Amino acid sequence: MYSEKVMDHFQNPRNVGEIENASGVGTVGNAKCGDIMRIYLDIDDNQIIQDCKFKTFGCGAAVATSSMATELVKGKTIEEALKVTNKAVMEALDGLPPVKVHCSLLAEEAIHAALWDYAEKHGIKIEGLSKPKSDIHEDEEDEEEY
Amino acid sequence: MYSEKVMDHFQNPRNVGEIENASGVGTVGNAKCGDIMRIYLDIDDNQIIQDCKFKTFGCGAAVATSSMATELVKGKTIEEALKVTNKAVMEALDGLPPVKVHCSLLAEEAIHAALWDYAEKHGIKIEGLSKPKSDIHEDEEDEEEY
Amino acid sequence: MSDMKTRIYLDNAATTKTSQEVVDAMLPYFTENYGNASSIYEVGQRSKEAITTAREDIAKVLGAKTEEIYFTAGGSEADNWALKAAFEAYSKKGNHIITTKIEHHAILHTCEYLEKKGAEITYLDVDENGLVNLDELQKAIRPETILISIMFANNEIGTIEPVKEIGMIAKEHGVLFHTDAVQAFGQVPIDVDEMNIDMLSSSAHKINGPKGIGFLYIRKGVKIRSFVHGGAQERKRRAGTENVPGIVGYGVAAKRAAETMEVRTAKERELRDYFIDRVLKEIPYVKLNGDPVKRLPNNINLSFRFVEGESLLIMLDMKGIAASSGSACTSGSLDPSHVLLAIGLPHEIAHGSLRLTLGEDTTKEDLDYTLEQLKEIIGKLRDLSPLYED
Amino acid sequence: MSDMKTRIYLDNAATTKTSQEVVDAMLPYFTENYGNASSIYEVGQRSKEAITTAREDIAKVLGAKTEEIYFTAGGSEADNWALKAAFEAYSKKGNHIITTKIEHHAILHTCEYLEKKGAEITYLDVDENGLVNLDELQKAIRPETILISIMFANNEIGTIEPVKEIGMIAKEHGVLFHTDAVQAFGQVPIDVDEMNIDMLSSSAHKINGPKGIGFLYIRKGVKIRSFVHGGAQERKRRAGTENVPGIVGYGVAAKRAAETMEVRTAKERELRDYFIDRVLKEIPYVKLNGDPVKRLPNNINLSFRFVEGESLLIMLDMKGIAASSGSACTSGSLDPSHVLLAIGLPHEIAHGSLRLTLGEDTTKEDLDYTLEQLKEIIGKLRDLSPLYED
Ligand SMILES: Cc1ncc(COP(=O)(O)O)c(C=O)c1O
Ligand SMILES: Cc1ncc(COP(=O)(O)O)c(C=O)c1O
Ligand code: FES
Ligand code: FES
Repeated sequence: MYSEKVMDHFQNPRNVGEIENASGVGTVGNAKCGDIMRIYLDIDDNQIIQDCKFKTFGCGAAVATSSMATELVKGKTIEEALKVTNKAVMEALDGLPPVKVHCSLLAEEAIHAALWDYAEKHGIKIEGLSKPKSDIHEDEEDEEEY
Repeated sequence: MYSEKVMDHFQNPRNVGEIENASGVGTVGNAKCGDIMRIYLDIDDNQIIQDCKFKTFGCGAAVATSSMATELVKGKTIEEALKVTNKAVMEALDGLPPVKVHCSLLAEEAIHAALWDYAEKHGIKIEGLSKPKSDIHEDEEDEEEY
Repeated sequence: MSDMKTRIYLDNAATTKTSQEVVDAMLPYFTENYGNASSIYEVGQRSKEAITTAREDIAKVLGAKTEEIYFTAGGSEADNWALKAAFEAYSKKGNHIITTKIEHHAILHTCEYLEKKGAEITYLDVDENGLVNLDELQKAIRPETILISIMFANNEIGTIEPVKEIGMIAKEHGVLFHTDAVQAFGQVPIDVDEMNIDMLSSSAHKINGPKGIGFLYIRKGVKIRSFVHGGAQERKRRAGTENVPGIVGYGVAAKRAAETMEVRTAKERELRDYFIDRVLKEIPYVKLNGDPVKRLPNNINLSFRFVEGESLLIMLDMKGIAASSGSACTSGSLDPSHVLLAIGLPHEIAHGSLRLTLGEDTTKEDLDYTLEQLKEIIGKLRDLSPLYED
Repeated sequence: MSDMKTRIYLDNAATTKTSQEVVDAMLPYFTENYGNASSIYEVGQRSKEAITTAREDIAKVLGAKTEEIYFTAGGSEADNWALKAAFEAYSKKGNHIITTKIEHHAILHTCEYLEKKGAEITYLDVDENGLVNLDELQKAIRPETILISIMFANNEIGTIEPVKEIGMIAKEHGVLFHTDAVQAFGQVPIDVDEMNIDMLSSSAHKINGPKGIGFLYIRKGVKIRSFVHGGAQERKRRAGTENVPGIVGYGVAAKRAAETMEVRTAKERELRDYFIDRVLKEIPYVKLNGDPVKRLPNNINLSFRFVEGESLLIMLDMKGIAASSGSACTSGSLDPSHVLLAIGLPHEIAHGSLRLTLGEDTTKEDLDYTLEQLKEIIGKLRDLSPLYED
């Protein structure tokens, strides 16, 4: 069902935990399945993500995408971090089963939420970032795609 | 499916053949399955059935009931022969599967037809014998007897 | 019936022996890899993979996509599903279905059921060889026609219908085409794309696979729904815990049938024609039913005048030969075969029909023995028959 | 999922290992006695006799008559048949069906389908242990009620419904009573007469029988018709060449389950309660779902707060333990278990549920190992969880 990469990140998730006094914290819930992800960012004065941690209540894919997403944004600028889409995370994990694609959206949205929190706290505006929803409502997949 | 007695009479049918110048001949068809039975009777002046032969185009049960019926009427008086019902034939054969009960009616009717033929030829009336139908039309079994 | 064991099995159209190879492939899925294929854990995933492999193997035989194969409990369920679900799904378009008079009861009785629900059914005639007339088919199509269901090959007389031409007509008129290929799958080459088949029914036990498993091929885009509602199995279209051993067995049987098809059917055709030739020469008052050429490789169907089918079968059985008959008495029903009547046989001749269907193990010796027995039995039964005067 | 083979199988409610005894009984019907049971010849009659024996063995377990057992492809087909055919057959009487919110999808999705066809369905609530309220049932009955369908025992939480009382109510009101006994057959004593059951669904693979075979018990006199139309099998009520090995296997499995029931379930009950006690004592924030007493002998269903089900299952799998979850992610659907919601669990707690279902081979050692692993895994997942603060 899951790729080896996913299983690796699920079994040995990178960057689990919290950052005290984080520059930005984002929590997102997935209305579809009830799962929840929280991402902590430590961003320095050059707007570079020095550290990133997460906590996730969710399925195997949710844990693995959280782990991979934190890996991908660490060391990046904010601008670069915005490009870490769910697609990028999935690719880095060698794909996800179709029914699990929505899980990867959690990671993308959680990063956006953490960045938004950072921007608000610091009174800045991040180009291309809009107020994140606290809940992911994807369109229902077409259950009749036969 | 069939009892041993049925199989015995099917494999070694008694009294197969024709009787030349028979006292009475009866042929009956079964409208339900298209099978046909012909019975020849040799009846002496005391109205005793001296000989009886048959020819049958029909299923295993039809052949076996023909054979058994001829055995049962041989040596009997006409009056006694009239009591050889399909039930009596079936009992003598240790029963028939439900779907095959109609086959045994052929034998009963063929005997009646032969007796009728005898009566007509000899200008007599046999008590309790009515003109036989040339076709057996039983009521459809109730297919929903569950 | 008799105490003698069946030694020569010539009823392969009814069902076949499950081949040892198939059984061997199934066995691990009973006691080792018994997991539920919908489960996430390892032993369940092994079941899932086995199902995927079988689906792929079957799809290949048809030139279909893997996800177009939906497993069912057999040919009857597949036929029921195709017709009932198409009738529901396309009710806005119309209520008219075209089929033939020689379909299997799984189609005909389903059609009768649908008639009670408001369907209009055209039952096409066939010619004396059992072939549908393409012109008549064409003329039968109306604006409200939603489905053409015509069998690939007939189970009694072996006639192979002009499926490719039917598919073309269906496509031209934008009508769905379903074919009951229970007798044809694995016996003759089938390509669902080339033949424009939208749905196709099949059953494993006809090709040395296990009983109780079949499939319905449903072309992508055909919008029929579930017949059995419930769990999310078979892409949510057919509920029920997957019969993993059955599916695995079907996969192996299909692959095997495809691989051996050319050699096997060439041999069968030769044996078939050898037997038919000899019977027609050596036994009087006999007729071959079905098309002599457009015919399943393993099908022999003969009518013997003055002889009744059940008696014939019992006598063959007593000689260790398993065969079947279009006759009334065998099927639990007493009606004569609707197929033999449809090709124009009179009632009493339809009544004396014999179907011999060869299998992969059938030998020339089997057929020689059968012919000798048959001659003797036919003689004996004719002597018994009031219809026969020699 | 993992490379580690499943060593401890605790998902016997999903499916069971086919017992070796069952497989051994089936084997001859693949390659020796492979005849079609509708045939007249010897090898076919052997199949027929084997089917009769299995039917008798199964009928005995239920206190039913032999001819009241109709084989199907499994529990889902039996459920579909009972509901759809009753809706058709009793349409003159009415269109109202009463069921519960905790039925299997084979019932619930069939009900949704029937709603589209004009049925009115009452879905009864259950209490926090999963039990229906008999007063509510009584009140729900209307003149146009044709069927009550309430499961014998729930597949997720193991709750056993008051079937005898339900049967009495149904009888008093002259309403048909169907029960989905897929989880109960062979696990708890059932007597269709004593319990006034008119129809009952079951599936072999839940009691160490093969997959792909089930039955619908239909009381004599209940006038429902075919679901699968076609040949004259199963007294003309269920078409399709009989799955002889499957039926034989089911017969043996049923007989075996009945014979071992007392001893087996006593052992299971003891193990079940031992495990539940220890979990409740040794792991914090955990809740037992389902009735503590009116419960299937082999069912354990627990909710762990702050933990998500799929992750839990994968981690157990990595330790060689096969289990299941009422959680979204396992079933292909993402909705949380309708059963857990119906007993009042909040969404995020329903999400962290674990079902362990014991089998005849389960040992105390298996459960001790499982408990140790579970403790560790729960700890690990709670550390990962943003909902958990220790
Ligand atoms: C209560 C219940 N009903 C119906 C079914 C369906 O049975 P099957 O999967 O054999 O069709 C199951 C099991 O899957 C079940 O647990
Ligand atoms: C042409 C045809 N269609 C349908 C069926 C039904 O298949 P099954 O008995 O496997 O359900 C059969 C065989 O019985 C058949 O020969
Ligand atoms: S199913 Fe909820 S995040 Fe994957
Ligand atoms: S079926 Fe015709 S006489 Fe028996």
